[in-house]
Amino acid sequence: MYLIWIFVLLPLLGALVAWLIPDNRRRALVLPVVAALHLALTVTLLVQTPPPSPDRWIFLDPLGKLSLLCNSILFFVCANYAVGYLKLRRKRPNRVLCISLLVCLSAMTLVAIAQHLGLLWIALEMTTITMAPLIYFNRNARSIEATWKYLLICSVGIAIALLGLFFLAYSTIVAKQEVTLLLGTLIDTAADLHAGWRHAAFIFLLVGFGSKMGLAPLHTWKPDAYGEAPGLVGALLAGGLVNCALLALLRVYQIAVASTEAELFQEVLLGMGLLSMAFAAVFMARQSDFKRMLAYSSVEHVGIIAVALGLGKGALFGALLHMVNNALTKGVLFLSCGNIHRAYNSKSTQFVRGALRRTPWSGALFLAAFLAITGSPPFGPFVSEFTIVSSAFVQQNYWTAALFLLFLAMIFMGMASTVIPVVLGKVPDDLERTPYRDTAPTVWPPLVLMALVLMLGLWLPESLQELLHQAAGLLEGGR
Amino acid sequence: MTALADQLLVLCLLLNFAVLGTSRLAFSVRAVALQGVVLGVLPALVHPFSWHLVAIVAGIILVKGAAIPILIVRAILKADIQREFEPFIGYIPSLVLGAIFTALAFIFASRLPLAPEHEGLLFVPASLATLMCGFLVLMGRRKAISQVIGYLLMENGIFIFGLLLAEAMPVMVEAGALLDLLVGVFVMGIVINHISREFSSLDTSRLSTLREE
Amino acid sequence: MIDILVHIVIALGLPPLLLGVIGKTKAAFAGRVGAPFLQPYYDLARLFRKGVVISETTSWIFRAGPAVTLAATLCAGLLIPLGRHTAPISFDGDLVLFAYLFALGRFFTTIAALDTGSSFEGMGAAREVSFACLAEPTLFFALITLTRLSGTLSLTPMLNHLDLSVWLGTGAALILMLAGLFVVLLAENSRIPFDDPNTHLELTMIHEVMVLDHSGPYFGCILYGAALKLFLLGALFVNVALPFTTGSSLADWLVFLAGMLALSVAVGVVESVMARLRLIRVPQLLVAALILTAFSLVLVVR
Amino acid sequence: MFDSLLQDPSLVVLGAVLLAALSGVPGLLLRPGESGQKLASLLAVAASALALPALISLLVAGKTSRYVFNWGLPFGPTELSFDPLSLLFLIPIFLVFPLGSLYALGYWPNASRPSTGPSLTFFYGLLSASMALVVLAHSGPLLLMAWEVMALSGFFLLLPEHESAEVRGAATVYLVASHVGVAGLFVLFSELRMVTGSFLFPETGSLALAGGAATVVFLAALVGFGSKAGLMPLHIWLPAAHANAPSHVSALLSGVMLKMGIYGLLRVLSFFGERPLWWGGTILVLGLVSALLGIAIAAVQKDFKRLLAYSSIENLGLIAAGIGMALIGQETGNPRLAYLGLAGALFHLLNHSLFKPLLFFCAGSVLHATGTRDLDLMGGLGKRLPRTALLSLVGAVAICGLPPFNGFASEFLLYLGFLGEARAPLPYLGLGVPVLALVGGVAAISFVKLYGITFLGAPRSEAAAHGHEAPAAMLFPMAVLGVLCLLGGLCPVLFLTLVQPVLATVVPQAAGFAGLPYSLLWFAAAGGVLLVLALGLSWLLRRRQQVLPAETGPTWGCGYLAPTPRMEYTGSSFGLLFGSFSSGVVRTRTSTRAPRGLVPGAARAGYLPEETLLERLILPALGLVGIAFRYLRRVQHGEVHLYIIYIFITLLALMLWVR
Repeated sequence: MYLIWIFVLLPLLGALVAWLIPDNRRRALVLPVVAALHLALTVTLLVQTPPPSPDRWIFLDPLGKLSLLCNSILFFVCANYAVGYLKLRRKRPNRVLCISLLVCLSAMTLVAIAQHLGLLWIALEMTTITMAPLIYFNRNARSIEATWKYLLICSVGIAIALLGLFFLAYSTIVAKQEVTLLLGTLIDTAADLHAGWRHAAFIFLLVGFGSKMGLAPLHTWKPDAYGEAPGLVGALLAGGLVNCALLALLRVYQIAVASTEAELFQEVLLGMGLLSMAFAAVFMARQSDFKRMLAYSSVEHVGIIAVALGLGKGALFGALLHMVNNALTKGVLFLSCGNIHRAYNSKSTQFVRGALRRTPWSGALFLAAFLAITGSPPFGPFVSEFTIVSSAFVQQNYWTAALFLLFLAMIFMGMASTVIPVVLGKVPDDLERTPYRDTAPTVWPPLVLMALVLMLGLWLPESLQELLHQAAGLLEGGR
Repeated sequence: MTALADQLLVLCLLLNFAVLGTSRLAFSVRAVALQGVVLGVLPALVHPFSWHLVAIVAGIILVKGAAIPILIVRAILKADIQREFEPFIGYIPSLVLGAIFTALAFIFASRLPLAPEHEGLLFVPASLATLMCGFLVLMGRRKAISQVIGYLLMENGIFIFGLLLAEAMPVMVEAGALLDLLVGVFVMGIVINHISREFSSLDTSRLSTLREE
Repeated sequence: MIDILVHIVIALGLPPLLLGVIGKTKAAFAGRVGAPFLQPYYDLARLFRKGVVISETTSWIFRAGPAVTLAATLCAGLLIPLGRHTAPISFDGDLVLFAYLFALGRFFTTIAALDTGSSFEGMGAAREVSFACLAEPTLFFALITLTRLSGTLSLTPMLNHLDLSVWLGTGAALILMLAGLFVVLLAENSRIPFDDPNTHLELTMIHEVMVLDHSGPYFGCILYGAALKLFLLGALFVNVALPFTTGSSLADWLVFLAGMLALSVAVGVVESVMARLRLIRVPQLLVAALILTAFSLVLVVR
Repeated sequence: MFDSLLQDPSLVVLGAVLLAALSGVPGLLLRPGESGQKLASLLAVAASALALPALISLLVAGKTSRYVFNWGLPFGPTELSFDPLSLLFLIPIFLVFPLGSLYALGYWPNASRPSTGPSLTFFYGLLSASMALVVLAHSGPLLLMAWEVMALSGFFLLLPEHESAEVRGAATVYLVASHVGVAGLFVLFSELRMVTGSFLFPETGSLALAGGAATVVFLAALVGFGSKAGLMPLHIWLPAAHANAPSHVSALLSGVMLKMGIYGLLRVLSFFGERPLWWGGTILVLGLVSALLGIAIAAVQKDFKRLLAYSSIENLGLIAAGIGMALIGQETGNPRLAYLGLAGALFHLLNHSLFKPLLFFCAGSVLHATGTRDLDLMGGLGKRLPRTALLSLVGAVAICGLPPFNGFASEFLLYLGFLGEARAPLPYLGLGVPVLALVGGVAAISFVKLYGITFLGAPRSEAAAHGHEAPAAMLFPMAVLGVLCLLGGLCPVLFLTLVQPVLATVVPQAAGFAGLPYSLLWFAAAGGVLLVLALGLSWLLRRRQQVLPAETGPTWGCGYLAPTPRMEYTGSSFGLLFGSFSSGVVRTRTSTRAPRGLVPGAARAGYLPEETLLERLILPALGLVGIAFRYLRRVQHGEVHLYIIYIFITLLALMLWVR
């Protein structure tokens, strides 16, 4: 049990240390150390899961395990990348960055292990707040604007979610039950909560967490934040934060499935998911800023997951698998495109050409990750996307399948027309000279992730499949 | 007692309109502060006495009534802007919309049953109305400060609802509301300072360089 | 066995005579005495004794062209029945081979022309292949019609199957088809109205212009090959046009020869009464022929 | 262990596949240089030396073996199966792949191209291996993965010269097209899974579906596999891709990869017990249209490799037509038709995988010699590259379907099928014959032009004038293919015995059909006579020329005394006449600058055939969509208070939806 608390406190401790260390270079080293410890702890906790805390507020259930695993791996990679990255940005003071990263890690951990919706909500709020200074890392007009929009929209969203929680709690009061926000209890009593309040609660929670997750049309902050934040922050936003918000949504989903109105909730999810994919398709066409393009790709994949959740049954496995794949692949995309951004000092396709020549490794990684994220074998996302499509067919939900495939095709065209010019071709001659070269510290982290993505496409370890099935079981209303 | 509570809630609603109707930022800040004080008093009326209650009342009055308004007023002075010029939604329209939203809130509320002990109280409609007025300000005003004010209104609305749960699940509610407020507004305050440094104005319509063209 | 020998002898010996007859007919129309019937044989003999001039632009293709063309035409000669007799080689689908051997010959004639690098010969080659790709479907339409009528896929039974009864049955169709075949015959052998074998205005020509640079024996081969081609397609035409079988083998041979001579007279008449078409009219005439044969098929199928 | 492995040929084949996949890896690890590439070619040759005998023995024996195994993916068990259909399609792979990698030694040597060489070699091996896996895979997901790996390695093989915008464009179109095609396969396999309940392929002839599902399966397969096979109108990606890839890659793409589409189609068709008649009709019509349009567009091309690419569309069209014919035969209970159709199609498929690589290799060595693909800049190469010229002549004659080469033998079967139907109660299939004839005629135009303009006459440019013959490493593979082409023409029986065992899997009736309706000896006879006569005659002529006074001089200029190569007939002008006939279907853009003014500058007339479907229809349509999207994108306008309105509206809308 105490292990879990160490687990949450460790990053905070790291943050404290980072605050104390005066020197930029050494401070950066705190990140990988903490990350490594955290990863190790994660693995141990996965192997032997501690029992739920006596008050049942804290428990690491399969869903939590999944998101924890992704986040821990992603953070580990990003932390190692950060060392090399911060070396490039020596002039910038990185105290705030390191501290927020670590606090965010602890918050993410808390999200994963919280079984009490209130606690979950607080942790989520923490992640939101700690990300703000990270987005503002570059300290210019554009980044402040991005931060402002991120902060305002996400705070509004999170506030709405809070109200949703209150509704949920109140519905228990109205249903003459002892008030609680404990997940387990809610799932048990979900069926006999008061319908009207429960409805309202689900909608508010969906909108609240949805805006944090970036479901269209609540995604408006994403392109700005992802576009202006440094690559590694983008990776954590698209991988880590999305997963946290998604986990929160999944908790609601569990309750909804246990209650009588699973269909309606799934309908809504399906609709918003398809809408998100449509938005992504529209905005990715001829996107001239490849970081913003990645933001929309993130919207798309959140949409895919939502669609899968909406389909339910067999698709749930795909949804969870896609959560993992998306997180890892997005990591590769953001880190490699961060490198390219450094190398060209621009993220517009007008100036960035021939990355394969200028930065061979990052260029290749970017290309490979693009192919992966668009669901081409032999990479992981293919497995999850194909699972989702085929289960849509099994449910004979042809319209969904057709739209799904249509949007995927459109998105592929859009992304290809942006990525291929960036990666291929001649390096422009009037390129401003930047010191950046592909070196081990900035290349191996995404490389490792890419290897993972490839592995997931060729071979899903038994244990992982087991975990996914358990988690899917939870979503199907199992306990 | 409950009658008094209801009257205070009505006062909250009026304050919403005050915020909606004014162009002077300083005034709307004061209105929100006053609303915060009122909210601070409310729990004392609806719940039986307890030290925990005292703590809440004190904390809320302090934060909502004093700390945050001061923070914002500072920002206003630093950026020296008194008024919200050409808002996205004019003052008269926003008053009208406010009225409509309030009415909607009452309709919604009538659809939703209350727990017996809260029968006949205005908490739900008041909170929904305040929430929506907050939204209205967020949607209708361009200046960062006005938007913070709108956010505060929303918070107040949520808090009003929270009061219904205050005794059922004590810690949770205040923790949520206060943390939200503190963090949200505090960080926003910081950001606002940065904005005013970057743009030498708090007009968020200037903050629209990031877009698709 | 004896028939096969006769077949080979006639196929090898007769073709130049046809040219002679055509020439004589034209002369008669022009009111001249004209060259003797055997003139083409003299020409060939002379050509095989003449020396050669070979352009230094050319490669072995230039010299291989005439040989391969002639070889292909000779092979085709073994496939088509003459008169009411069986061809030396006859199997299901030999009609496809028959057509494709001509295509092979054309292929080599044209590349031999291109080998000289002369713009005129290139032009001729382009025209040859372009018009041929319109003429071939016509031929095949005719062949389908015949297949339909005879129910076999081999030239010999197919052509020998036709007799008066068939004619009485499907006369209209056969007449349409004959018209089409005649056009193909003229086009494939580059006679007037498609081409003029004995003008020397290079720009106006198709076949002749391709062989401008060949001389001596090579030109001889080409000339002989052309005559042979005329003979073979003529044989196809005559076999359809004369559906008689007298019973006695000898009589059949005579009928056939008479038919061939008549055909060459007809060609001569056409050449004397008609003028060469303008080049842009040529495809139109070919398409017309195509439509005729297509109609004949429709009539038969109906 | 090892000897047991040797006893099971199918394991040997698997080993060969593995070998092929890994053939490029040493090249990546070793420092750039010849060694890696040499090793790769060695491995490639070894692989096919292992595979081909095993394949053929299995095929002739008609044995089938399957390996079901669990893999680490959540799609249930998967299966590899060696049945005749798979084995037949493995033959071209293991034939062209080693030849191609030998060819690469001379054409794309690592030494002179260190940056691209190793990766090219690697993906070359990967492509071949993945194609083999496509053919062997017997479950949806496995086939999909192999398929996409194949498509992607094809994409990477297009990239070596990605500095040129043309190559980039080609690669992009290729990638998008193949991805969209894969969407079709998603549908196909998901639907099959829904029907059968498992991702494993159903047994041959076991599937009997209601109309709707069957139609979905068929159309999905047609889109998914047809787009890879380049059937019109799904061919748009093909010409540019095959023209811009390095030639040995084009050889593999065009000679083998296109066939994967046909394989997929046949595989899916083989699932069904009986199929609606309209399936066969659709495939037949699609095939004939592709053949006709493909070759018609080829005839007006001026780019050596583009011409070849379009002729691939033609040949694949012929193959599809044969398949359609076979299906019709099967459904109308006409074994003869079924036999001729399928046997002809598969035979032609084998042939095309011989002469098309041959021609692409020739294109490669021409490119190698002159550095251009533009026919109008070539000419007279026959003197500089005599061997290449001879081999291209073989290829050209074969691909025109002229005797005595293999192209004729296979087209002959198709002709026979169509002609035979002329006797049937409903003879409209007979109309296929004139179409085939027309196709043959146009093919003759295209390849007379290709060969004549390239290798004959006088050089039209400096580059052509100083061309040089290709090294032996490039000539040897071409020679092998050329000999095989002749072999196929003289004794088709060899090829037909390979095809025979496959027939039963797709159209059982055909298998029942006893033998051919004619003796294949005639081919040997006719071909032999033809060859003997031709050689004899040319020998005679040569003798005559020796005894007679022979002299050389300039080409007769028809009275014009100073002809120059610039006055030669060019490829463009050669195709122009036909272009004027077919202007209805084949669009060409001509640009002329007439001389004007007192002192006129240089006049010029340019001429560019265009890919009508792509340039006139699809790209404009995409452009319109893009414009529409630009308006939609206005919603992301950067005004934060409006973003909040979105949230509010969503909230209200959902609340109302709930009510």
